[in-house]
Amino acid sequence: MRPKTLWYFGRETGYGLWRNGWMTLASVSTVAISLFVLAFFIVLSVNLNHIATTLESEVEIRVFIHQKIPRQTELNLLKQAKGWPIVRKISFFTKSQAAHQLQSEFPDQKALLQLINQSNPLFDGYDVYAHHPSQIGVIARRFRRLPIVQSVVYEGLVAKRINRVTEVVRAVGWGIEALLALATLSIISNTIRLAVFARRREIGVMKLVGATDWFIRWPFVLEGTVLGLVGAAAADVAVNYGYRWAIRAAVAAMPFWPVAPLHLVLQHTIGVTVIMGLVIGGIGSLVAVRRFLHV
Amino acid sequence: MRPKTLWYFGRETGYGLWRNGWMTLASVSTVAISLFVLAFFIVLSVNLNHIATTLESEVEIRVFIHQKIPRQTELNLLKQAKGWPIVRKISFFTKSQAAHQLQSEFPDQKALLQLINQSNPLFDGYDVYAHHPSQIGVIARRFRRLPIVQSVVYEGLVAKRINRVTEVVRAVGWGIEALLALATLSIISNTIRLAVFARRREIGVMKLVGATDWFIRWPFVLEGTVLGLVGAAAADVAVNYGYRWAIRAAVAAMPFWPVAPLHLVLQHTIGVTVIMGLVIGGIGSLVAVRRFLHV
Amino acid sequence: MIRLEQVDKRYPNGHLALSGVDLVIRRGEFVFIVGPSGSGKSSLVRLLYREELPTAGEVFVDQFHVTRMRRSQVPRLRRQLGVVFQDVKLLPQRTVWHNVAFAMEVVGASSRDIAKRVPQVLELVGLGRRRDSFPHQLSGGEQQRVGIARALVNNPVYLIADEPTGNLDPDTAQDIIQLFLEINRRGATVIMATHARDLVNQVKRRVLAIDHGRIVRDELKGAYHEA
Amino acid sequence: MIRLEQVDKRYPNGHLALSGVDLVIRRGEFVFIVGPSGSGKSSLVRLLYREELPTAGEVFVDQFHVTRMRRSQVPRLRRQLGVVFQDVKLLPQRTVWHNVAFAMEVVGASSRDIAKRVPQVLELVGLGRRRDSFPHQLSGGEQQRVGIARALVNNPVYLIADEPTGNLDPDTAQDIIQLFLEINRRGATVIMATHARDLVNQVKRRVLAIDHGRIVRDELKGAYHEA
Ligand SMILES: Nc1ncnc2c1ncn2[C@@H]1O[C@H](COP(=O)(O)OP(=O)(O)OP(=O)(O)O)[C@@H](O)[C@H]1O
Ligand SMILES: Nc1ncnc2c1ncn2[C@@H]1O[C@H](COP(=O)(O)OP(=O)(O)OP(=O)(O)O)[C@@H](O)[C@H]1O
Ligand SMILES: [Mg+2]
Ligand SMILES: [Mg+2]
Repeated sequence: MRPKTLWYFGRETGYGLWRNGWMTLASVSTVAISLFVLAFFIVLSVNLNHIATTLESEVEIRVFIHQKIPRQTELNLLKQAKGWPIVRKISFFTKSQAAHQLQSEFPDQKALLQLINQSNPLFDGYDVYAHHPSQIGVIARRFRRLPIVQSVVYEGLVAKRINRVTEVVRAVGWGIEALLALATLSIISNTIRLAVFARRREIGVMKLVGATDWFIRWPFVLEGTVLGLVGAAAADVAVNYGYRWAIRAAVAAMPFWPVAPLHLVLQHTIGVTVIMGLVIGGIGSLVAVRRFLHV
Repeated sequence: MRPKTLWYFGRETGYGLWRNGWMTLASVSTVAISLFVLAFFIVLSVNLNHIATTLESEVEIRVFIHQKIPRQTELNLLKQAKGWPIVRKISFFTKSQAAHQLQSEFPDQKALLQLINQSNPLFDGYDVYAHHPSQIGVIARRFRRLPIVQSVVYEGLVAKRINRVTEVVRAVGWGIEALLALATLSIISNTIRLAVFARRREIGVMKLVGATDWFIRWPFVLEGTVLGLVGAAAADVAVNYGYRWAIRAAVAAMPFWPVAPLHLVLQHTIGVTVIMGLVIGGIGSLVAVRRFLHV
Repeated sequence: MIRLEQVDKRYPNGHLALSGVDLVIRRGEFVFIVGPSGSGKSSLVRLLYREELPTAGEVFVDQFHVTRMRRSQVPRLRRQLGVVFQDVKLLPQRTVWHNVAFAMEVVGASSRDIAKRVPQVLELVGLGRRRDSFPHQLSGGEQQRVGIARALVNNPVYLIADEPTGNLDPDTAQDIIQLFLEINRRGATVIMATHARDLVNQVKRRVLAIDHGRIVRDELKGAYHEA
Repeated sequence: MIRLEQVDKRYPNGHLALSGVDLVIRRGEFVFIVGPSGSGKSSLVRLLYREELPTAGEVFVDQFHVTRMRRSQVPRLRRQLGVVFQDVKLLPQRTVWHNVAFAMEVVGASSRDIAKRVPQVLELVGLGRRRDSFPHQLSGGEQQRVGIARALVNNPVYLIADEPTGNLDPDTAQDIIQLFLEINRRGATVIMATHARDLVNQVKRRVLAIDHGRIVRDELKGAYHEA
């Protein structure tokens, strides 16, 4: 394409957007709104993912050590196990700490507490956290093989359930995003179609004056692209400020709640909105214009 | 309005929709899609509410009975408490059942188990479920006042957290719905504006021929209303079938997951979509036509 | 009676289309408005049915004080007038029949009257057979005649025609002017902006010549060009 | 050279607009097409720039086999032609200047050429001062002249004008016809569908009369009506 033609297309695009000001506004805001809704749910699903990951990481194994093993041996194993790649976190507890935990869990079982205080029947041990629930079995087997380990306990059912829930949450998240992407897609392309429809006569006149299809198409496609891009930018700005606010609000209201960090969220939303805006804006216009080019 | 005029408006409306077939399709589908997305999230939020309610109902109080109280007295209290309106559910457990539970919770604490088996230091008691977390305190106080009750335990922290989470979930659900309603609103009204825009010249001609504003407006408003209604109906049909499918899938994949029943969901979605479709379709057209009436 | 008093029309872009126009047209008159292209004929005519308001001066049409009337009254004014627009202005998505019938529906005519009257006027302009065509399926002249039919259908007190024969061959134009003369004989006032020199010279009625927005000639039995 | 062979045109609604049209127009000719309203003049002309395809027969314009050419070639055909449409067909959202310039941009003319040529043609049609107006800010005749300027701007080999003087006063119409004669003298072929009897009778060129879709008269130095 010669620079002159390029310049022409650029000027035509700006011109079209400007002269159709009111329609441009309606289209851009529709695009921006649909992309914002889409982005909003990407944010939600990133957060759900984040929660799922956090939940999964809570899955722990409890390893108990034979009684009468020297503290040093126990701490050696702790040090060693910290180096295992499948272990995400490991922490040591003494049998008196275990007794305390039991006490706090059954504060009113006085007889039980008395017994524990007299001669603690509990064990020293470790709380081990895996990176992923599927690794729990491996970790458990590895500990069981060690001679100083008395027993390994893990809540198989809860782990499985959490695993299941996070899977479903992820799947639902994807499903929602796909649905919304589709909805956004058709809303944007409908909007652009309506906008092009309002200018169908113009297209006809251009053709009759001798313009090639591409000569007519390009400014429309560029217009659609700019429209999509501006809409995407507006949506992203809204998400950026909205999410900052949401983080602050969430931290204040529920300090224990895991919130996905801003950069992670923006990374996803900007990618999706810009691509959708650009591609649908462009392709939508292309398709819409085609209808009216057969003159 | 005379029947003749009414008939005229009805005919004009059908005529407008038919002659603008392509544009009608684009508008209806945009309306349907946005309403479907809105409905989809109403469904989600109804479900979140449902889960929240279910979670709340899991909040329980554990009541322990003094040792050596006759079983008959214990069962009498059980029967009595079942009649209290704030008690949602109450179930009796014996100290051996409690011991079993402890055993299954600490399966490898052999010394502990030995102790329990020798002379069970635990108590008989009740698991009491409240209708709402706020009633837990009342129930606890009521039990504590009884002479046969040794102690009342409830996990205040967990209850509070769950309460907090469900509150937030509800608030977020509302927030999302408000956001989506707004988005849907502006998308639909933009769409109708674009559709009316494409026919602005027609409006001008009608005025010049002597039509009053209302004579022109009515068919447009009716058109917008029909458009909104058809869009809403399409969205509701989609929600109906989609949700039936979702229920089946959810039950198969996660039997433990509480799913809101269909009628509850439809009750919400149909109300919102139909009102939005009707009102926005009508008002949107009204506003859009106004722009072009000043001829 | 139509009365314009010291009317100026300056368009928003600054173009002065009419200046100092004083004019009286009595009931039952037949007036040609002539003048070169861009002289202000359409601008003048547009003031009568209040598509435009003058920037100065007053316009009266019968009991209507056009320059002061409320917006809600405008339809009542327009229903007194039958207007043939220079750019025709048909409703693109309605048939010929419906385009003409629309003007009757607007005034609340009964279906029976509509069904009787519309075919009559379509026959008058020679389009009896085209009632189910859409405007884009008609030739330029046919479209123009639909516009004329629409203007006539309500038997208006004033017929305002802006270049109604521009796309008509001389014979058809002759038919149309005879039609206008006939309804003028029956009492309607006819105001016709036109370039059709032959027609103007032939019928010898009042001629109002405009140039650069000013009335430069007003003869009761005039010709297209100055005598 | 333009050649039509046994051309029929039946519109999708069944209306037969042209039937059995055989016609040759040689380079450099000046041809009037006359006939009553709805006789098929515009339909004939539309075949030349391929807005419509005939339902039977063949159409040739120079090297282009219009009835058989690929869609992608159509712009090349249209650039050989300058067309004045009966319904003008200006781009509503562009100024007069831009409307005319657009026809040059389409053929890839340089900005310098455009800046030089556009004012020239606007001057020719008497609109030198209106270059920044939008179509809706022009009178009917002014719009028509913008359409004429656009048709002329690329110095077309064929000038096809469908009722180009319908909204022009006799004097301006006279100017336009002189302009057409001038560009015809310089070698362009001019085809003009018209109802302007005076102009046709005055310039005495080839006259092609159509009635009910058939060519009923073809005289080399003809008049509007049969002699
Ligand atoms: N798209 C169409 N569909 C159906 N019929 C059409 C269409 N276009 C034109 N016609 C019909 O074909 C006939 C010839 O039309 P055409 O436009 O060629 O007439 P014309 O000679 O140019 O008339 P005028 O002088 O009024 O412009 C007319 O009767 C018209 O109604
Ligand atoms: N909306 C407008 N904005 C600015 N200028 C206008 C507008 N409408 C008309 N004009 C200008 O006002 C002048 C008179 O226009 P008008 O349409 O009244 O002319 P006319 O006598 O009807 O011409 P014609 O015979 O060509 O139809 C013209 O120069 C025209 O360019
Ligand atoms: Mg005019
Ligand atoms: Mg024609």
